[in-house]
Amino acid sequence: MIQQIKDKAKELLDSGAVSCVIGYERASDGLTARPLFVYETEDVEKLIFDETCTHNLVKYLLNIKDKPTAIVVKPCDARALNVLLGEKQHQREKVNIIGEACPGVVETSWNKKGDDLEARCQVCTQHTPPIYDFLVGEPIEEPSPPSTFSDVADFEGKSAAERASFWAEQFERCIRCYACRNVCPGCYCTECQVEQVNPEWVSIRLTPEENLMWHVMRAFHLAGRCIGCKECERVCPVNIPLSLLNRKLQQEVLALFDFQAGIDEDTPAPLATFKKDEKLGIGEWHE
Amino acid sequence: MARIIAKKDLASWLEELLKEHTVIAPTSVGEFTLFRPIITPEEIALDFDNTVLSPKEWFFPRAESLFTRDGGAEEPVPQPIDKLVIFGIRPCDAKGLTVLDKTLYSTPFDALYTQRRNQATLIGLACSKPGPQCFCTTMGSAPDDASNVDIMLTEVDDGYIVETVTEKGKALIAGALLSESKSPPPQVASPAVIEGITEEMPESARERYWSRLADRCLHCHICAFVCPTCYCTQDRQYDSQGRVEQLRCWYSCQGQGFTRIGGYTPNPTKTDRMRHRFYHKLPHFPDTQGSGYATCVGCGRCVTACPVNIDIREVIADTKQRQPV
Amino acid sequence: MAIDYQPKIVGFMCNWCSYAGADMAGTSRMTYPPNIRVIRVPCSARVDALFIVKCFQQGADGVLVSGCHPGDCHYSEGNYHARRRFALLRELLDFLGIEKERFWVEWVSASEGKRFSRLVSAFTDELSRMGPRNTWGNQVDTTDQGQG
Amino acid sequence: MARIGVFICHCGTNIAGTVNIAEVLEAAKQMPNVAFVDDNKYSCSEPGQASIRDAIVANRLDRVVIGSCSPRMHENTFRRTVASAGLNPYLLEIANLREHCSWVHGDGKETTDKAIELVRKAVNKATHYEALFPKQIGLTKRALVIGGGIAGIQAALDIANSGYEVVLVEREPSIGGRMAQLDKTFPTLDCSACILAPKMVDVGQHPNITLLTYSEVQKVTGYVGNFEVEILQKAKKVDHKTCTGCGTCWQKCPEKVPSEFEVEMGERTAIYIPFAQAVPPKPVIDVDNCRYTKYLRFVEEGKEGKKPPQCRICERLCPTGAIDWEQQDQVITERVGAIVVAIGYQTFDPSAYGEYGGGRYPDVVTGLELERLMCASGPTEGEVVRPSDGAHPKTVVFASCVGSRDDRMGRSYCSKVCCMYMAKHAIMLKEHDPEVQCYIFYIDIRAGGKDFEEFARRAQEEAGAIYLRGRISKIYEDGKKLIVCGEDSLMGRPVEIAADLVVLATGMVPSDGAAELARTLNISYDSNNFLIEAHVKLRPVETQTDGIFLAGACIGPRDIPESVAQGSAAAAKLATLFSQDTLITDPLTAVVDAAWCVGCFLCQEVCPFNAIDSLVTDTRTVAVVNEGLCKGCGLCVADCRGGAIKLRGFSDQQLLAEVSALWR
Repeated sequence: MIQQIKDKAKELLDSGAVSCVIGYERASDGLTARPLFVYETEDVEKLIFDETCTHNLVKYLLNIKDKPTAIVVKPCDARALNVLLGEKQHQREKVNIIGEACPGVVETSWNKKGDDLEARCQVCTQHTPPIYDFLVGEPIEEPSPPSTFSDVADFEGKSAAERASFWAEQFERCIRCYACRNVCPGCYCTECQVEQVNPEWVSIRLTPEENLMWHVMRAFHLAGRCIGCKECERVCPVNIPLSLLNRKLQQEVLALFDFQAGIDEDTPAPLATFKKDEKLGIGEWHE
Repeated sequence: MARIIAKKDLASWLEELLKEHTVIAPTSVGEFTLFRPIITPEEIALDFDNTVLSPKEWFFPRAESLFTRDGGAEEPVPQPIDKLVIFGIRPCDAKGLTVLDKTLYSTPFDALYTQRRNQATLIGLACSKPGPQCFCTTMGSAPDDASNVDIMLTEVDDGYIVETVTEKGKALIAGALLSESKSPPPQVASPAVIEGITEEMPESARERYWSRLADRCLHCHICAFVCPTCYCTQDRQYDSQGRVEQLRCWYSCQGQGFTRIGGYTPNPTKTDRMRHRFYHKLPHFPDTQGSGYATCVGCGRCVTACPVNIDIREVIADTKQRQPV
Repeated sequence: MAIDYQPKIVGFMCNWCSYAGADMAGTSRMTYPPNIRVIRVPCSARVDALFIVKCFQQGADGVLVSGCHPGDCHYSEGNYHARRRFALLRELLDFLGIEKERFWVEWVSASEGKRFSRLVSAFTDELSRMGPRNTWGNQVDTTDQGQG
Repeated sequence: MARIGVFICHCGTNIAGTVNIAEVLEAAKQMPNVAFVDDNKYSCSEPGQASIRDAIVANRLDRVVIGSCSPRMHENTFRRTVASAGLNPYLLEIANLREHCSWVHGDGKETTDKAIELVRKAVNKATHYEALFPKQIGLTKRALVIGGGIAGIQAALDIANSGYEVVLVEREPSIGGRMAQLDKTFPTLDCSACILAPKMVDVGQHPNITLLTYSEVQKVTGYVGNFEVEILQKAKKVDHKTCTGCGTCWQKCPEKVPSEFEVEMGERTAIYIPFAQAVPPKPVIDVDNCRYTKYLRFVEEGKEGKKPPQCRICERLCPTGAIDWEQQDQVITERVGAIVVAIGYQTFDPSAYGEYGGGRYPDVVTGLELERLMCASGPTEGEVVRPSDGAHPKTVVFASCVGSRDDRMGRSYCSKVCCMYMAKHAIMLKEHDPEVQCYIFYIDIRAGGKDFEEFARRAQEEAGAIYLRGRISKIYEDGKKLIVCGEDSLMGRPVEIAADLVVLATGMVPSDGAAELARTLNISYDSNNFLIEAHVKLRPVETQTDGIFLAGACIGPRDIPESVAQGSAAAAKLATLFSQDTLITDPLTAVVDAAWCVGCFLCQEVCPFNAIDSLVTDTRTVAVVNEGLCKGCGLCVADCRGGAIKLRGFSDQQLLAEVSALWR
């Protein structure tokens, strides 16, 4: 399987079809994976792909829009790519997509490797990329039942007061390293609103409330765009369960608008369109 | 023979200290350990290799108010604060503070930092076993390096060997119940020294080396924010209904607009910023600052925290190995 | 909850229907509680979701966004977009501990002065009943003590 | 550092009555950037405006906040004031202290506190205001008038006579509207057709008027000065260029159908003109009922069974060969600079009233039906007879407020004309047949108008009509008679009248499709579907949408003189607009900061006006706003994640400033 990737990468580089192949290599801990940029064929041998390849490499494409580039994507990553194509951030012809049929990945952090599949992989219903130029491995039978949002439901079991204080605690830890933003393929603004000063949406004062303002901004700007790769949560140095917010919105977008991000690149984003007759529980007050 | 404090007496000693000091010690928050103020000694969690965030935030907070001005009157800064005790600080982090001192505790003094530093006594805790990310020895420190603390504790079976380093330390330990240690001082395993640190980076290797490394970088602020020696900040002024406040918070050299001056950015690309960071942390730095040693103390926090595994130890090794390309 | 508790409401009203409706309530002297502060916007769709969060973050007990009835938008489609945006935001706020009952999105036309005054009264009553909202931890700024 | 001047208006006691002005002024002094505060008895009055003007100059103010009535009321007035002081008019912010505060809250501390916060809110916003400059756009000096009733006719003639081209769209085959259906008009009793027909002819012949009958407006795009209108013209199947209107066809057409014009009391043919004085005086073929078109449909749909006859008589008899079976519906596109909406009304359908027989009794007729019965050109040539048996009614009972002032029917308003036309009918019936006795059940006699009261008395004193105050509770048939049960609430006793004819004074309701048209035009309408004027008193024929005007009964119940007056008024307003050579556009539009735009073009997807274009720079493709098309709704602004779009006058910064002003 990995040999397929290596061969493809070699072929693309040699033929000059692409100037770079973005894939994975072994990390310095000798255990987990890290992104690899292959420019010369001799580096092709460094390429790996296994259950530790959690990173969503699509983010890196945003830095190299001009040069033709090949990229190794898992199905979830491919959906992110679909979102970006839909948002006119890439020219399809400049991206060569090496899709991985993916059985799922495990929780990793430096020098640590979990035994079980990540939670998101356990409920994943898309094991074959929705978009690719070259597919590695065989398409995988989609399992049922479809993805559940049990984590969201559990959290909603709490009282409003409990929910509020939960987030207050979580965001008290936030140090605004913005790793969650910088790793997210959906975040590519020239200057993020959180760092803008005229107007200043979020103060640099690190109170839980200011931090919350930032994280709500982040979550809402990803509403209907987040594909649930959970990178934001993986990179958070203080382990704030960020993806819970995204998951909540994912769930609502599905429930209210019957929409899932990144399935294809043409369906209009849920907040870019509307149905005249939908009610959505809005405007229902009567005397 | 070294003097020793029994584990049970340690608690009562801390009780004493708590009467007159704010004691900051490793406590477990969620699944990891952080330096937090304690109310009782029980809160302390000592089974850690090191905390996720360095104790620097207790001297140099993530964000703080420099001054406020309401109409004409300026409110005095700094306001008086309690005596501080940092308990259980690792040698590398203690060394980190002395690095910060070079900038913040020397003319021009940073009033707030200086005040906290003066108010604080450091009780160090020697490392019994190095973590996989540790490389303090490479950066000229050691797991039992007592040179930057006031009191150094080293765990042994029947308690902690107490090494009083400074007068401040002596004063603090006075109240504690000490005895002669029977057990010999333990052999501390040191992390292996990484070769190559002494050499300066080959000029010609730079551009491409750094750009390839920068490919991977997300230019988030993690490395700077977990680092015990990073001190870059960003200031903003707030005016709410006429009440003006000057706020300062941590900033990172990896941020897009780092050191942007009137629209001009000295380090526009990720590559520039990446190079800037490592030159700042590694031996290139003494040449420009003449301070005699690197600002990296080898705590390895950035190694574990970096989401894309940009490993400073690899950089150290590479700088020697890499031949000019 | 203290008897004299007065909830604070921020209202975002579209200039063509709801703001006019509020004016109508005034012209017809239909009284309602003084707890609401109306911010005039061209269209309910102008209201960025983050404005709402900002209001709550700064201490609002309730937020009311109001625009033309569906189909009557002065800009023909604005309120449809607003409806989607706020339906989503309402869920998110609830998830963050701000109950749905604190964020109303209602349609008021230029001729519905009475509806406006009743709406505001009802909202105010609801909020008074609920009492002060859940805050996200410490409202006060702790940075001066040198903590996060 | 801005220098803001704050001016608080007492508005007599309207604001000062419940708001402590002195306290507001005191608080305003303390607000940041406020350099000057003052109050006026009436800020909008000339001396009030003068004092503001002087203060701006004297204190070198660069922003102005006025605490007064709603900005919807006087924003423009005060912008002019500010401008007259040499300050950019968009550096003004109004705090709504009247409609949103003093008028709706009692006298008390919290009212004053709210006023203070509203002022602080305004001050904070104004701090972030910047000078804005309108752009100039050209305008098409052609007008569209929708509706060929008396109001539309009047408007069209006045506009045409002031030298501008007019397109008059009427959905019926002829103009004339309701007035053409009336026999006489109150209070002068002159013949409706006689005074209307000449105007109709003028319209038909006016060189400046393009008349599009049998047509409906289906789409309107653009903005004031530059509207593009799509008009659907239904196929007439008759070429009006060659047709001379000789009338042979409609005299010989064998297919008879109920006439809409005669309120189905008479018949017309399938090829027809609605009434004798119709303009244009040329027929259309009613394709639903014409035998040949039925035949064609039959063949086309390939139905089984007996084919309808291929009549085509009209075609054979037509001396000019004007019949054109090929003619299809067509869409005509017109560019106009302004629009007058005069789509009129229709009468309330009384079948909802069970107690009046719910439409079951033929001899219970509506006022409009009686008009046709009395009209010399009507189905009975002016002979008033009972629909059931053609007998002459001697006892006639009128029921007033049918579909008016009746919440059960969801019609709470008064239709205004019924009282008078009942009086008219009573008088007319007496003239037609001295033996007639009229009974009129009324709630109030509303005779407010020139000579109206006299006219109503005349009905009682000369025509001997008996007015009974009360509602009719029940009507039932008894042999040839209609037994009317009601109550005389003045005498406080039940009344029972054996009537030959009962007339229901049905009220006015908006024409079918009024709401749809309003949406097409982007103008507002109320819960009854009557169209809403920009201001009930001060801008009675304007709408909130620039360049669109209203006239006649589409706004609410109107009688003929009022409709005519409004037609002229709308024409005058429109002429004023056309008297300019270019239009000044509102600068409150969106604008993209190219530096921050990431080119995701979400804005383009959501913009309802296609006002977002893309601009290719050397490095990237970014969005730009077409300020001619942008209406400043701010939809794109709120949806732009990068904060790259700014809405002038309602920028994020300005609105956030308002929000943060509410907390200290």
